[in-house]
Formats: sequence, C-alpha cells, structure tokens
Amino acid sequence: MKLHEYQGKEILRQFGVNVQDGKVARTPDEVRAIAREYGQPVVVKAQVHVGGRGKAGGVKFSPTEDKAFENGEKILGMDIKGLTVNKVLVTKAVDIDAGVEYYVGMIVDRNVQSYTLMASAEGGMEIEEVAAATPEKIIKHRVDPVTGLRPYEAREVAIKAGFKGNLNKIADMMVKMSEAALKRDAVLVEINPLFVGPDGIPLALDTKFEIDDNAMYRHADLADWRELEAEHPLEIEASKYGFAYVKLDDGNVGVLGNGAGIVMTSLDVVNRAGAKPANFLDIGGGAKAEIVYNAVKLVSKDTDVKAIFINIFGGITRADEVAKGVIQALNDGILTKPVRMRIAGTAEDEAKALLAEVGSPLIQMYPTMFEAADEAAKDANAAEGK
Amino acid sequence: MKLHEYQGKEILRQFGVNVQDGKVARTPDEVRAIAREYGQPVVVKAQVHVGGRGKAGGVKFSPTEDKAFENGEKILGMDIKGLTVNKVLVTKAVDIDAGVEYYVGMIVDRNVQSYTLMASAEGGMEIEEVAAATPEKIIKHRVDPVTGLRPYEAREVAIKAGFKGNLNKIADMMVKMSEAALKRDAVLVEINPLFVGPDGIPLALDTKFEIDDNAMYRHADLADWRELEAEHPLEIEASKYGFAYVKLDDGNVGVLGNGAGIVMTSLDVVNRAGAKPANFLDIGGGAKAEIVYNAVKLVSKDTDVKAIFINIFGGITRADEVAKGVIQALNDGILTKPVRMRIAGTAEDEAKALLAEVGSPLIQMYPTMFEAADEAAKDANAAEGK
Amino acid sequence: MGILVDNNSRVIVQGMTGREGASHSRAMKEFGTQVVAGVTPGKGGTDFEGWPVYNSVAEAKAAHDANVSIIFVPPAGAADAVLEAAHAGMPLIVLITEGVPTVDMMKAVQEVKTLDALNRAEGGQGIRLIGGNCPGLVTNGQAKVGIMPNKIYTNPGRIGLISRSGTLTYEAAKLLNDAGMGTSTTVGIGGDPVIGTTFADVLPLFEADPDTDAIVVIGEIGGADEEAAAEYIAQHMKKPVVAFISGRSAPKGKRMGHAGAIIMGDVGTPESKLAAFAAANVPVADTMPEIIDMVKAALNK
Amino acid sequence: MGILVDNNSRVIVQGMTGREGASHSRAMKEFGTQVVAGVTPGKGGTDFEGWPVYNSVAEAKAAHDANVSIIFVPPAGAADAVLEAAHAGMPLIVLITEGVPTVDMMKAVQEVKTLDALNRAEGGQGIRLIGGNCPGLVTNGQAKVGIMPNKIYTNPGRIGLISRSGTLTYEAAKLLNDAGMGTSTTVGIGGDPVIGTTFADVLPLFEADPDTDAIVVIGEIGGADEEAAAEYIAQHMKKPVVAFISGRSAPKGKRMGHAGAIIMGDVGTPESKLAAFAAANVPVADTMPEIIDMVKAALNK
Repeated sequence: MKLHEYQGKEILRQFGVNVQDGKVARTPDEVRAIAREYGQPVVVKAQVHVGGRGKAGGVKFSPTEDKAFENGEKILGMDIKGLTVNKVLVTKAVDIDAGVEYYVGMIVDRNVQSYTLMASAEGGMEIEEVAAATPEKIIKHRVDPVTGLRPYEAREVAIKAGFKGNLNKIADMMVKMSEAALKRDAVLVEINPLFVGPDGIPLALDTKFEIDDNAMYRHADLADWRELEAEHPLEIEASKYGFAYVKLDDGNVGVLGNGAGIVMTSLDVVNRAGAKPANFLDIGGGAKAEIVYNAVKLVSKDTDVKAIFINIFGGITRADEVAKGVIQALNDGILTKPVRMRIAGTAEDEAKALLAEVGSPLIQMYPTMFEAADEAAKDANAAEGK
Repeated sequence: MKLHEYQGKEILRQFGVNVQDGKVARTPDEVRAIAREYGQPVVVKAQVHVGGRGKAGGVKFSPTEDKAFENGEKILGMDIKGLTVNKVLVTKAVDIDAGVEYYVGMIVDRNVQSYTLMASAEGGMEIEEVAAATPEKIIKHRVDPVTGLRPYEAREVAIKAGFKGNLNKIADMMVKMSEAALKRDAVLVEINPLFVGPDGIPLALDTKFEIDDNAMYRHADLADWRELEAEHPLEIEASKYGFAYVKLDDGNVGVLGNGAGIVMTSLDVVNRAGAKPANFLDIGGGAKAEIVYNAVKLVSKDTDVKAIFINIFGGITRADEVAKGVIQALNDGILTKPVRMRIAGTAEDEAKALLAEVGSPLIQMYPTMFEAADEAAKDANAAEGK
Repeated sequence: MGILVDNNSRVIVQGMTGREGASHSRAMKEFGTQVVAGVTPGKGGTDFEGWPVYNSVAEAKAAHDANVSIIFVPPAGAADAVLEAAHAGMPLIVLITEGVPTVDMMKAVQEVKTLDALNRAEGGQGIRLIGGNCPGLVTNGQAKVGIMPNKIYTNPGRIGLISRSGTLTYEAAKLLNDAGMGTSTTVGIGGDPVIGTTFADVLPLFEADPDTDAIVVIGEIGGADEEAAAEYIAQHMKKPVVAFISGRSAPKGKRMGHAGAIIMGDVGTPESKLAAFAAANVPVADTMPEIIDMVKAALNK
Repeated sequence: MGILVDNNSRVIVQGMTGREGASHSRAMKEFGTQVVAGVTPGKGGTDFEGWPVYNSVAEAKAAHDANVSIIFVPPAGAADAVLEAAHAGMPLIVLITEGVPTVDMMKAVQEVKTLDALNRAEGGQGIRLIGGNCPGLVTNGQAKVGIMPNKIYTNPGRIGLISRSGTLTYEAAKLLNDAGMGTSTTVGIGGDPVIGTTFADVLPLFEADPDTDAIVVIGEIGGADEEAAAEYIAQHMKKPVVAFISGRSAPKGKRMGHAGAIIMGDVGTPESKLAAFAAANVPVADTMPEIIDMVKAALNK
C-alpha cells in the first residue's frame, strides 16, 4: 500500500524522526487557516499517489496567507495524471538555500535478501536519476533485518556519503527510518530531501512510504488509510474478488489466467500477436465457474478491452468449469466481447461440447495459447479498425 | 523499578496479552462502583510493593457489591510489612476450580547472558517454592535477546511443561510476554497464575513486572509510575543525590563507601565486628566534601543508626575532602553520632590535621577498615546498651 | 537420482490438517512420496487419514527420521514454521505458503543461512529452504514435495527445471513431458522478493547430478536472480542451459502478481536479463514451445 | 608479559573527548600505555591533546593498527560502541561505562560472541569484550587499559587478579603491591548482570601465562560465576587460586549497588559460592588481608 506524503511523515514521526511541521487541508479555507496558524511562508503540496506532482504544478510555495489560499484553490481539484487532488499538505516552508538536501532510503533488495539502505548527498531529486547520472554518489549498505540499522552503521554510511552536519543526529534519523521500515513492513521508504539546516540538525522534508500488502494484517490501525477513490475502480473491484489485477495503459485485449507467471507470459504473447494487453488478471488456482464469471465480468467492464484472452493451465482446473463461467457471463448479457480461450486442463471435450451447444461466435477455444492470443489480437485490432 | 500488579497488567495488555479485567480504586466507594459495573463477583487486591499480601489479608474475594465495599474498607489503609495500602485493584473473579493455573516468567539470567524463560504447570505459588520442592517441574529455556521468544519455542516449552489447553494461544501469550520483557527492559516478568479455563484460552490473573533502572531513560512514559510514597523515605532522598542506597533491617551501624564492592565488604566487616549494618550506601567515585556531607546527612537521619562507618579507598579521592565533609556536617549540627573512618587515599596527613583541629571525639580515623568498623560496632552496640 | 528429493526422502507436512495441507498430502502420497507424518500444534497425538500428527517438528522428525519438511502454514505463522524446522535440523524445508510478509522472510532466510553454515561447519549436510510462494519440487518417478499436478510427471527424463513461477513450471514440465524428453528434477524457487534458494544455488546441484543432461531456467522480470544465474553458468556450468523470461512486455513500476515481479528503476528489466544470458551463451526462448527446440538443439551439439 | 594487554597494545579510546574519556586517556598515557587515537563521532579530523580523533572505530583502527579499544561512551550509546568496535574487528574491547541497560548488553554480548566465533573460524585471534561496568585491565609495568589508580601498580609481580568489583580490585591490588608480591595482570570483569568475559574465561589465560604464579579471584554475591570458576579450577587449573567473596552478609532480594549483586531465590548466595570453592580446594579469605597470607601459603607449598 502506497502512503501519501503526510501519512508517511506521520509514521516517521511515530518513530521519532524530526519531520517538518505540516497539516492536511481539503479546502482552500483550511489551507488559509493552517497558513495563518503557522504565521510564516508555507508550501502547499498535492497529496496524490503519482510521481512528478511538482512538475505538474502540484507543489507551490506560498509566502502569504492569501497566496496559500490561492494555491489551495489551484491545486485542490487539479487532475494529476488522471487522479484528482482531494487533499493538500500545508507545511512550514524551509529556506532550502540555507542548508543542504540529502537522500536516504531503504528498499527491499532481492539480491541481499534484506533491506538495502541508500544514502546520497544528491538529495531533492529522484534516486533513479542519481543512479543513472552519478551512481558513485549513492552509498549502499545491507541492513540486517533482525537487528535493524545500528547507529554506528548509519554513521559510517553518512560519512561515506559525505553528509555534513550533526553526524549523530543524522545517523539517528537513519536508524529511526530503519525502525519504521522494519516495524511497519515497508517495501520502500525514502526521506528525500533530508534537509540539514545551518544548525546541522536534520529535518525530513518529504517522504515516500510503501507498505508490504502481505503484512497489512498486522497494521490494522492503518487500514483506513487505503483510499479506494485514489485507485482504479477496476482494481478496487478486483481486490474484492481477491484477484491480482493491474490495469495497463493503451491496451485493447483483456488478459486473464491462473498464476502470475502464466499471466505475465500471456501479456507477452498478446504483444507478440500484435495487440496490447489492457490488464494483468491472475484468478489464482482452482478456477470454478463462478470465479471465471467474475473475472470475465470485471474485464468486460473495461472499455479499453475489445477482446478477451483467457489462458488457463489447469492441474486441478477443469475446462468445463471455465467454459461454464464464460457461458454464464454470455447468458447474463455481461459478455459482449469475443473471448478466446486456451485451457490446458481436464474435461476439455466436455468444455467443447458446452460451447458447441451455445454456438456463439463470441466464445472460442484453441489448442494453444498462441492461437487463442492471435485470435484475440485480431478481434481487438479489428474492433478498433486497425 | 518494581511495578504494581495493575501496572504490570497494563503493560502486558499493551503487548496483546489476554489480561483479566480490572480497575484501580482508591476508596471503598470506588471499589463498589467497579463491582457494580462488572455485575459479578470480584476480587479486591492490595497494590503494594511487597510479597505475601495474600497471607497478610490484602486479597479478598467479594461475591457482592456490598462485600466488595466492605473488603475495600478493610484493605485500603491496611499496613502490609510497613507499607500502607493506598490503592486496590478490583478484578472480575474467575472460577479457578473450573480451570488450571500455570506459571510462566522470564528473568535476566547471568549464566546464559540473556533471559531465561521459566514455565511450570505448578502455577499459583511462588516459583521459588516450586524450585525448592519440585525443581523438575520448572522448564527453563534461554531466550535469544535479539529475536525474542519465537512461537515454536514457546510451544515446545509449553509442551514440555505439560500445559493443557489451546497450545497456540498459550504459546502466543508467552511470546507476547517476551516482547513486553524485551521492549520494556524487564529484569523480571511473571504471569502467575496463568489461568487456562475450560475453553482452553489463557488468561493472566496476576503478574510481577520489574523494569531495569538503567533503562528507565527510554521509558519516559512510565516515569510517573514511580511511587515515591511507596519507597523508604531515605531511599528517595538517596536517589536525589544519585547514591546507591539500600536500607537494611535490624541494623545499628550506618555504612558508606565509594564503590559497590567496598560497601558490600564493609557490611561484612561490620557484621564480623559484632554489629549490624543499617544500610548500604555507595557514594560513587571522586568523593568531594559536599558529597560526603550529603551522605553523612542522609545516614544520620536514620534513627536506627547509632554509629557511622566510612570506608573509602581512594585512587583519586583525597582524605582531606572526606574529612572536610564530615566536619562540615558536625559544624552544621547534623552529625550527632560517632563517625569511624578508614580512608586509604592521598592527603591522609592533611585529614588528620583537620580532625585534630576540630578535636571532636565523634570523628576518628583508623588505618584499616577493621579497626574503624570495630570502633563503630562498639559505639553502636554501647548506644543500644548491648 | 535427480537432486534434493528422491525415494529416500521422508517427508513431514507442517500444517497437514489444514485444507491445502490435507489435499496435497494425499496428492504427494499418490505420487509415491514417503509422507511420514504431519505437524499441527495442538493436534499432537491424533491421527489424520492414517498419518500420525505431532505438536512440533522436533517430535515428528525424531519419531520418523524425517529429512524433508513441506510447509502449508498460513502466512502469519509461515516464517516461524520455517524457523522451527530449521532449528530442528531439517535438511530440506519447502515453503509453499504464498503471502508471507517480506520482513518475516528476510529474517527467516538470514537465520536459516546462519544455521546452515553452523550445521555444515559441524559436518552436517546443511539446512536448505526452498520458497516461499513456490510450487515445491519433484524428482520424476521418485518423489514430489510440492503441489504440482501429478499427471504432468508421467515421463521421467533427464532435463532439470528451475522456475520462479508455479504455473509456468507446470507449463514447461508438461511441454518437456509431452515432447518425450521429460524432467529429472523440477525445482520451483518461488515468486517472492526474498526466497531461500535462488537459481544460482540450484544450478550446481544439477551440474553435479548424473541424471540431468540439460537445465531449463524459467525466469521473470524483477530482481537480478537471472543475472546471477547467467554469471554462474558462464563461470561454472558445463551442461547446456536454456532460459525463458516471462513478463517481457510488462511496464515498469507495476507489480505483476508475484511480489518479486516488478521492474524498479533499472533493476529487473528483461533487457538486463537477456543481455546477461546472451553474455553467458545461454539461449533464451521467445515462447515456451521454443524451449523444447532449444533443449533438443543443445543436446544434439 | 601478563595477559591481554602489554607493551604492544595499541589503544584507541571511544569517547575520548568526554570528561571521563579525557581524564583517563591522560592517566593511561601517564601509566605508559600506547594510546594512539580517539573516536568521537562528529569530531573526526580534529586533534585532542595531541591525539588524532576519528569519526569511527574502523577509521581509527585502520590508521593506527590499533588492537585494543576502551569505551567511555554514555550508557545509551555504549552497546552500539561495542558493536562498532567488534564489527571493525577489534580483538579486545574494554567497556568501562556503568549503567548500560541489561537488554542492550545481552544483545551486544551475544553478537560479540558470534563475531568472535566467526573470526576464529576464519583464523583470526577472536574478539573479546571485557565489562561493562568494569575498571578495565592492567598489566603491571606495561600497559593499563582502564581506570585503576596508577599508583597501586608500582611493584610488578606474579599474581594474577580477577574481580567483579572496581574498588575491591584496587584494594586487593594495593594489598598485593604493598606486600611486595605485586600483580602480573589485573582484570576487572565488571559488576553488571551480563558481561563480556567471566572468571572462567580469564582463568585459562592466567594458567597459560608464564609470568603468573597464582591467581586471586574477587567474587561477590549474585549469579553463579564463582561456581563456574570453581568448576573450571577443579578441572583445569594447576596454578593455585585464592578467592574472596564480598557481600556475604547482604540480605536476599536486595540489589547491592552492582546490578548483578543480588541473591534471587537460591541463586547467588554466598553459601553456594563458598561450597563451590571448597569443593575445588580453593581457599576463600574471610577478610582481604587474609588473601595475602593465603597466596603466600599457596606459593610456598
């Protein structure tokens, strides 16, 4: 689960990180009230789950209350990459030029089977940009997942990264970030910029925080931070069914299968067939008719989808169950787009018999995933006049 | 810092331990109100920092509101081993006969350089009694201080201890107790009895919890749990001066020195001399006149003390500083009891000269700790007519 | 022979009495695996469909001289189940459970590696974790310790198979089976970001296995396990290896079902993996059926 | 020669620029110890009374080929300072700090022991922690890495001294010094419940030291270190050992200054310790001066 900046800051604050003061506003009046309370220049920052909000005009320095109100009006309701801004964070502005901006972050790193701490004196820009331009400026350090980052390790990393300022306090902030990551099951946590003012004291100006979905059961207190309105409506519906679903941009073929690997490969096969997958949908193991029905219903709602490719490798899955689910969707009037299926499972003959009985050109079975994908691609491209 | 039962339960509750419901009362009316709220038989339990409160009549089953009020009247204000009961815990009564009582606890164990978990099916009695009578009924297990107790270990210990009931839930309670110990720096934590009812679910009926004084700085939220009124007034005063002070029963010689080892040995020497030490007082290193003055002032306040034995081994300590502190106490009228000193340090001659100048028989220096202790013992015993 | 599991594997099932544990215990038995006992804390001393059930791995291991444990425990208790098996000295631990928190896996994998090193230092055979979020492993015609469909393993053969994906493992095994080549041992290493055993850990076992002639590696986007495998192959492998990579058309930054299948920045891209395999002279199949042709070609060299 | 520290010890001081660190750095230098550098995070690159100060132990160790570190860091950071030194591969770490939380010490001691084992397995000399809450150690006439008064070590001799108490260490050392016997090495192991090195860890070093003829063990109530020492002596020691136990008249359940000096139930009683030493034929002095007589008697046997 991705957190908003203000939520990530709240978690860091719980672990004792020195975070820039700020409050959330949902109306320009609230923005003004916060600016008045602070009695100093503020920054109004859009809270949306996409990157690049600054370039999109979602972050604005506001020297006066009136300016804060005005910027609140501009940003609230703004559309950033398809998401509407419903909330802004109003923070006390900091004189960046008076200090330095650093980067610290931790990510789950498959290669070290733990977290990797990253630190760079090149703060304030995306770490990927630093990695691309000046990789030598990123200091990396494996964090022991049992002990967490220790102060001496944090100091060593800070020294190697060339951080200036109060070494002990900067290291302490890194240690607390590590505690937050481990205790709150972060997949990713960043403090960027980590601002060090002329007094040498570190201050977290912005943060990214993403929590491991597998661990959400032990963070029940954060459950209502999940904002369904900020997610794609089909992704919300998919999560209700327990499907792993990802909406993909610029696609025209709906893709569903049983297992992450087979669906990933199905995307590749659709691509090879000259069309574009519109989604990733893993219906999991044991596909009964009802599950297939729900999956077809979900994918059919996507107006980008012009044809559906179903790719099932069934150990336990029965082809006739899959066929039943699809036929049910057809009968209920839900299915209006062609479905091209490959089902390697038991009861293939029964499935064929069921489909023959229905006799709809909308539903066809093919012996291989390639033929099914080719047909789906052909249908989808034809529907788009390609 | 020793916690009251209700405080220990509060901590265990914070870590998710299933603790018997209960509330604190300071008046019989409050006891009645809680009993009424629970609407069932309750137990009224004195909250004092001494053992054996049950035998002293400080724990009473109260089947009705009226009985609860009556027991509240009896217990509140009661004196248990010199401490007045100011608070009681009113808990929902449990039908002990319907279930079983177990013991689980963790102590800092020097021998394994970590915590030792102890579990016994002989719950409801002091673990020392079990250890004396049937040591084979206590299962011991070293807990890794970095990982804490793991569920599988807790299950193995519970099985070995012969616990019946819901194995997973009992193990879970032990794991949570371990988390509480490690996170709250327990020196000792016990859940005794750990009651398992007919449904197999464990419930913590009573607890002991003691926090490492060295770690109190990271438990600022518990600082106001320290109850000065429940400690010996001289111990409170000593803690203000930063002295390690322990009041000892039945003593007549006040003992002070610089360093835990030398003071322990001083107690032994007083004993050998035929008197009884009235306290342990370590003034720490570097003894300046003012520190000695405060120490003498403190010990002099103890009416049990008939003579004072000062034993200083000074590397850095100057004998004349010690002498000055004692003389100052004499001049201020604080010192009315004989002081017998041994000071192995620099400036012994200067000290002797200062004392000669004062010329008081109350203050004498001796070349060895034995002579000083013998004189102090003689003086103290004489003062008591022995 | 094959690797890791065979006729001599004596398997206990942690979580046998749960739904998944029960059905797969039966399927493993049908396959011919020596499933010797179950472990379900709180149900010790009972019987489950003829299998004795124990409260702890230590008890079950001692009573049945077990040398493999397969875990079907729900996510919240899965890492603890791994540690229980590892501390009981179980040489091979197979974690099937999907959805285990990553932090739990980090801790468990690190501790298993420490126990493995200690065990080997004391002359033991070591302690190995496979998974989690994996389909397990199967040595064709001998033993299955996993959840693969039994029927795709009808033709024992001489091709080793390692895969990060469950369904693609089946797909590949069936292709090899139907092509008449068949598999020696199949190892599903799992789709999670932190797993006990990687491609590079399994490859040397196949290299040393006299019953394996070639190896198929089914990778996917995310992480750098394929890159590590390619490096190992280039430096140490004499037997031919054929690779496949799924998710090649997935966009960056989106998690493709598997928690580990995500391209983050420049890490985990198909380009990087293709380049690594190319550098190691490992042919990469564009489609799964091509794997068969490439294996045939490699074996005929 | 003596044990653990000598003329070749190259000592860094963690927390040199603090009050205690500074004064004892001077005193150690006066004693003749090779104090080579200080470590104070944030003050790296500065000079302190002629000593270079570094931000980290790793830097200081590398720059000065240091082989001993003494720690004067305040309690909250003391365990981390130990781990820093241990991970930097420092062979001997002396923790003076009093008041370190016990849980911190449990974790640190366990980790140092693991690092020690790993280091030895790799052919290193190991990593040893002395203390905390200890006065350090001194090899008479060679080097002091601790806080003992310099002037009680004027007569180098051949008696080894190990003690849980600071002041009693001085007391005993002075008695031996004044009796003309003098000490070889004095090791203050510390009064906390969890410490890095125990009596039983130090005894074999004295047994092997050609410059030590007899050993004095200053124990106290609490724990079972004396019992473990007695057992070790009975089984392994040829050199005579004389013991002393302080706190013999202390009541049960009261903590006597040292966090470790408490009799809990039947653990830590003087009776148990006396019985253990008696069983090991170790004479126990009733008063400290008796120690001298007993050592003399033992050496004249």
